[in-house]
Amino acid sequence: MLILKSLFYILIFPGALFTSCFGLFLAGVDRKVVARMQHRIGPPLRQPMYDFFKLLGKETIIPHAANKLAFLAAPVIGFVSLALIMLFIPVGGFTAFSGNADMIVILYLITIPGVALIVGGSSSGSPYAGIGISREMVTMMAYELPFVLVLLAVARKAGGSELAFSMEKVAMWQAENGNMLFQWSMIPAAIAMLLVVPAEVGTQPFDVAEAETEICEGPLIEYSGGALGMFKLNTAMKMFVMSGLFVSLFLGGIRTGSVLCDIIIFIVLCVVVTIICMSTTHAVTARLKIEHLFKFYWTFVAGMALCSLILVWCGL
Amino acid sequence: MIQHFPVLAVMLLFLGAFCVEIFGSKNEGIRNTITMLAATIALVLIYALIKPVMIDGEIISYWMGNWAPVSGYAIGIGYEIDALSLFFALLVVTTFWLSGVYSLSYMANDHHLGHYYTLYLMLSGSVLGLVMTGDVFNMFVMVEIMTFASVALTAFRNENEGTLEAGFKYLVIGSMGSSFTLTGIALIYGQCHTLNMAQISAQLSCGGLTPTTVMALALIVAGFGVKSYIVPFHTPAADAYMVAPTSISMIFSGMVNKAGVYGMIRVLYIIFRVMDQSNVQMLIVLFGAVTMFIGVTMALTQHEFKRLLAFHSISQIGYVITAIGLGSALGLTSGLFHAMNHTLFKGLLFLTAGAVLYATGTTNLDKLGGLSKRMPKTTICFLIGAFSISGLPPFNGFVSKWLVYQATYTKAVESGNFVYAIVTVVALVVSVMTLASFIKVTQAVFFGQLPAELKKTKEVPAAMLVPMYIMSALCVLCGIFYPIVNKYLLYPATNAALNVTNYIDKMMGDGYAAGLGVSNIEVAPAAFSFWNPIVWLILFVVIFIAAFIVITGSKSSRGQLLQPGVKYDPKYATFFSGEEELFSQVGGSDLFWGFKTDWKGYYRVLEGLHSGIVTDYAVFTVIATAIITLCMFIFMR
Amino acid sequence: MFNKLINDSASKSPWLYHINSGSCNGCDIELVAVLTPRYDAERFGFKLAGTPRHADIVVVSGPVTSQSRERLIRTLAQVPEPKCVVSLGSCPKSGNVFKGSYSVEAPLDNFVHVDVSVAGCTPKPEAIMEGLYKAALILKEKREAMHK
Amino acid sequence: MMFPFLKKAITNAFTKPSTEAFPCPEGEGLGNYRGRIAFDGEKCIDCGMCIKVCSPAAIELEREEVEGGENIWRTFDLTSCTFCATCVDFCEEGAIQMTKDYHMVGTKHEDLLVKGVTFKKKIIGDLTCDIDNCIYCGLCARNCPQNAITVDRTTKTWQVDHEKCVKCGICIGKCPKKVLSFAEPKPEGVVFDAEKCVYCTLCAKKCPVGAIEVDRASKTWKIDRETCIKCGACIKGCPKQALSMGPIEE
Amino acid sequence: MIIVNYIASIVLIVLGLYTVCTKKNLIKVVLGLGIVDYGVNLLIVSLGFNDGGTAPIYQMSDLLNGVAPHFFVDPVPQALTLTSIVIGACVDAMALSLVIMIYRKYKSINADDVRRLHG
Repeated sequence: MLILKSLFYILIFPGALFTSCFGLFLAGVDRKVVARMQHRIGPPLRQPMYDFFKLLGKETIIPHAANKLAFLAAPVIGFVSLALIMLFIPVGGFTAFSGNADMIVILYLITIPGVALIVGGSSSGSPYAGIGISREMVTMMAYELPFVLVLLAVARKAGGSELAFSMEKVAMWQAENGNMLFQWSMIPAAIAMLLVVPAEVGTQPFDVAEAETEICEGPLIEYSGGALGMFKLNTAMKMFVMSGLFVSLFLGGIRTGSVLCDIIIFIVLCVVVTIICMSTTHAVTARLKIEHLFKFYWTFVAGMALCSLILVWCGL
Repeated sequence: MIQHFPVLAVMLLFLGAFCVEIFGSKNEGIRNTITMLAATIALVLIYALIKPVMIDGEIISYWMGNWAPVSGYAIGIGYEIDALSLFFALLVVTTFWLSGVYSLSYMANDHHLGHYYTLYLMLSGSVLGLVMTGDVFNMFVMVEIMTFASVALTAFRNENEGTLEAGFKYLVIGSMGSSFTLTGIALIYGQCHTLNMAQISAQLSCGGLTPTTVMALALIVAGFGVKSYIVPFHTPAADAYMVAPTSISMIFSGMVNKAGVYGMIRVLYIIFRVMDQSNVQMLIVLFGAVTMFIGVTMALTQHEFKRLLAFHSISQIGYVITAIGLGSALGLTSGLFHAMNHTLFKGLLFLTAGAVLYATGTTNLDKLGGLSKRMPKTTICFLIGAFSISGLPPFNGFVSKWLVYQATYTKAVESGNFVYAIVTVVALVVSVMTLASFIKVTQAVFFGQLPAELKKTKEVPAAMLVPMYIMSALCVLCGIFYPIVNKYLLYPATNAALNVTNYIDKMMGDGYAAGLGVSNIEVAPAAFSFWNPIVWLILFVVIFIAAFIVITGSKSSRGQLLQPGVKYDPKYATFFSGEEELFSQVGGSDLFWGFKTDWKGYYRVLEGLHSGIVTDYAVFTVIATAIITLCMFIFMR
Repeated sequence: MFNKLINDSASKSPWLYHINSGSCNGCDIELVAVLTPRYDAERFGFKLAGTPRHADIVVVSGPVTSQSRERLIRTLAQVPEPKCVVSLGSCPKSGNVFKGSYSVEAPLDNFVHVDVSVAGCTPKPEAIMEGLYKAALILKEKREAMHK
Repeated sequence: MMFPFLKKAITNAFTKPSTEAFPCPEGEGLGNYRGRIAFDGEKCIDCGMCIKVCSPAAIELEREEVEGGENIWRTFDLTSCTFCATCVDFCEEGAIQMTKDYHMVGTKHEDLLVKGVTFKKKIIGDLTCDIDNCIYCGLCARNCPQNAITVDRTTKTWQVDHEKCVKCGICIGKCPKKVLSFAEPKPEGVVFDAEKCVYCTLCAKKCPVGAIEVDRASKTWKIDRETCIKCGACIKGCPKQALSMGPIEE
Repeated sequence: MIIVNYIASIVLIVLGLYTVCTKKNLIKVVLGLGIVDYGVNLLIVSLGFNDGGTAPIYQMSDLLNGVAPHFFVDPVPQALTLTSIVIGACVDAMALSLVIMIYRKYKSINADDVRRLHG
């Protein structure tokens, strides 16, 4: 029974199927909104889905310099880990697994898609991919510090005098005390988190790793067909996961009583977060340089998050 | 019967060392047989202790020559194996046994192997003796034998670049540390007039700390700090791990610095019992945090595979020291678990480094590349090790690191001390940097393009692969079946470290501790409600099914790697903007450019400090010892 | 059902890879203009890809200079099936004013089958759009032919 | 401000997009856009100027013998054309035009060719009779639709009224002795009137084949009859009407 | 009286450490290590010293009968010292042999030259 339940969680809701469907939907929304902000009509909302299916239908070329196993397994591992993260994030009021330390699990699981991208890119044997993975890794190092600080601040705020790495506790605290975002001491952390989300997903100003014009899509350079489709799906799912994480960390206090309504509200909030932190930044900024990105995250964003952590630590 | 096992194991190893020197210096077969026989018997003997010690909770005591305590005074040399000792003993035997198996083929092309195996067995015996002895002076003797054998083994391939130098630095810093330890032991002896740990512990806990004992504590902590290579003492470790034969590097990181960690735990938790003092906790935690940070940042800029691993050893020991410095049950559990995991994954990584060295003849990250096509098995083992050390779920490193974060942050929340929160942040960031430097190795050694001179590389022999497989399997299993590990290894060991009464009573007779007013601390086993291995197993199955479907189901077409000189089908060639395929490997030193430019100033200072001059390192050692002493005196007032 | 979904998607998300084989840059600029808000090719799913491995449609501009010929052929080989080649402007089809030059190897048809050619020097973005749209439909045909 | 386009982006998001519909409704380029070539073969006088000035050699000529002359096919290869419109400028007759139609997309090469045909009548000289072999049977006169031939057997005269003759060639077919034929046409060409000429050299410039040579200094005007294709470009171009088409006096 | 021993041992240890830290000659560094050892040994021996005590040599029967002198020096530190001296000698020998080999390889025993492994 446990196995069946776990399989349901992993495969359908809130795991693979749910996450990928809404991930693709969010990616579509993102593309549409960016297009509208650039005064274009933009692709239909289903466009990411078309992209994904088209890529499934294409030939997968494995270059002879690549390591076949790592090359093909990397996107799948990224996919599975993303499906798994969703089990730890409260979707509305629903959490598949609730434990006492799942924030750290999320933090680590969320690095796996990045690592999968890096290993996949690295295994393809292309020097462009080499530069790409280097940048991807620096990006990861850059956003990890503010991300950690934000998580700790939230944990401290929600936990009070006791430790609360649990997402469920964060959700419960918010259900009692209102959204985390409306605590003024948490606002810097929320801003920091809003800036962490696009870097994690790898959208426009922070997509140094996959800069298609400079380094030919970096780690993805040798990917084609189904494997590439999986990576594109991963990006879309990351969008959903990261915006979902933001929503459950900072906007988790909205409860209607019905699980279905909560889930719908959750998704709507995800869309809003996506539009604010990904589409808008994408539409109005140009790609950063990698050293600027690192400096930006370790000074400005980390400073914001640290500010919040200190405020929370002072009991505000 | 069972109480003879520990001392037999140690004796056998030393006996084996002499026998190898006497009988085996000429004949390879005899030499290998003696070595493996001694190692295997020691392994079996120590594993046989799991049942009584770990599961039944017994403590085994053994008095050399049956010199049992007389009227409350322990005169003889005692061996005492509680769960903590056995925990480390298990690490030690596993490591040296695997290293022995690995050595058989790895060292096969070297000369003077008789000496090698003698030193190897002496090193193993000394570390095993160190973790099982109940006598502080015996501990010192074992430390000295360990240092001695380590130095000799470091300089074993003395025709190679840098080995002598590394050995010399190791010797100077190591014997400085030993001297500190000895001074500390002498001071304790002056206070307590006994060398038995149980008795010292009992006497110190009832008498409180005097300036002499504080001095002794500081010196012994510094001494074991040198052995576990926490930061200002870490400099010889990087050199020694790098140049020693890889089987020995594995022993160094798996056993020798664990011996230092063991010494720290033994001294801080059992002998002096000072871990309830928040200032001491802070001191140790800060040392740990600095260690992990400096270790990992230094590792990020290394160009040598093994030197990089050496700096990671330092960094990971930083985690362990941080965790045990917290003084909480959770902290100790996480520290022990991380020590164990470090033994597993760092041993594994050193073995893969050795395999690379064996197959290609170099470990320079800028000269290697693309080995995954030639050495796929090694690559998989390396990836498992790299993911474990970077703490990716579901490997073991993740669980122990997670415990470390939880322990530090719980400590921060409970004590309200912001420093611990910063330490948590540092630990998390260090974890990412660890990942980064292993990505660097992955790219520079195993992936990317194969240089022309490495085209003929072959996979290493099976005798070298088997230890790697065993360690990889352990890495995965310890991560997935964490509850079992916790129940049978970590919880007893933590319990043993925190509850001293049993330890004292077993050694000195029942009621001895109670008579002196030593009390126990209740330990709750660290548990995670959601950590359900079945879920992870399902996940694994799902991953494999999905990967299988993708790999077999997609219309993938594979380019064949033809013989050199034959033109490739351009369809399967690497995309070089249309150019003909060239050799272009993004090597280790070319990675992480943005990071390095932003940290230029930091690295300039740090590389200046790692000057390679032995007297500089001696100065660090002395200064750090002075700082520890000073802090101890200020805190213990 | 799955196969039908893939077939339907084949024409709806054509990704472009642009090769300049010695073009004067006029066509290149116009191709980029296709992606601007005014023409917005993205509404049909067109996207510029950074590597031939991602591409469905390869857009070739320029008169195939002898320097670029080998590179062009190699790059075209690296595009996964099904793929479509679009020649942009007059140069690749004939050499245009460079015709007969010692360093020009046009027409492109000698090396690869050109599915759609867009004439003009340079073609108007609308014309490029039209050509790409035709190419996308051809992609779908090719995909269906592959899975017969 | 750090993000100067933020306001613009938000405004854009709520206004109508500036994207044009596809396919474009009218399908025409703006202003002076030079699109697909339109060729009117009727107007063409086959002067060849377009071919001469076409830098990418995009115009091909194909001649096809038909009854009463030849069809001259001009093929404008749009995939080769560089749309410089020089041919348009040089076409005196305005037979070549550039439209604003930009729909120049094809999957086959034929889709991108513009073809046009010019019919060029054969120039025939006057009807002549080989008097020596003529038997004056009168069949030709009887069959002439225009009654242009008069044959008198008695006086052995055979005459043709060139005014009336339409050079239909029926008589040639009827002749039992096959003595009738069309004579070689009289050499006709550009006639030069030295009195009017000011030696401006415009005619030489206009000549598509470069047959005219004018020397201003020595006031000479020469034409190479061999190369002249009698297109009349020089005549049209002459500002003083010093040139005309007419029989050439050798 | 005994305080002199302690001071002397501390002075020796500090002197030894000073030598290790400041002298660039590797042989001097080894000598410094030796001096630290001697200081520690002196400390250990002094710890077991009882002013006016006799040598701890007696038989079991003497001890049981109360015939043995009740005031003798502690024998354990002497055993420790012996062990420590032996170990110290070994370490010194090892260190010196390494210095010799370093000299052969590097043609120098200046610490500033022996720094091929750094950074």
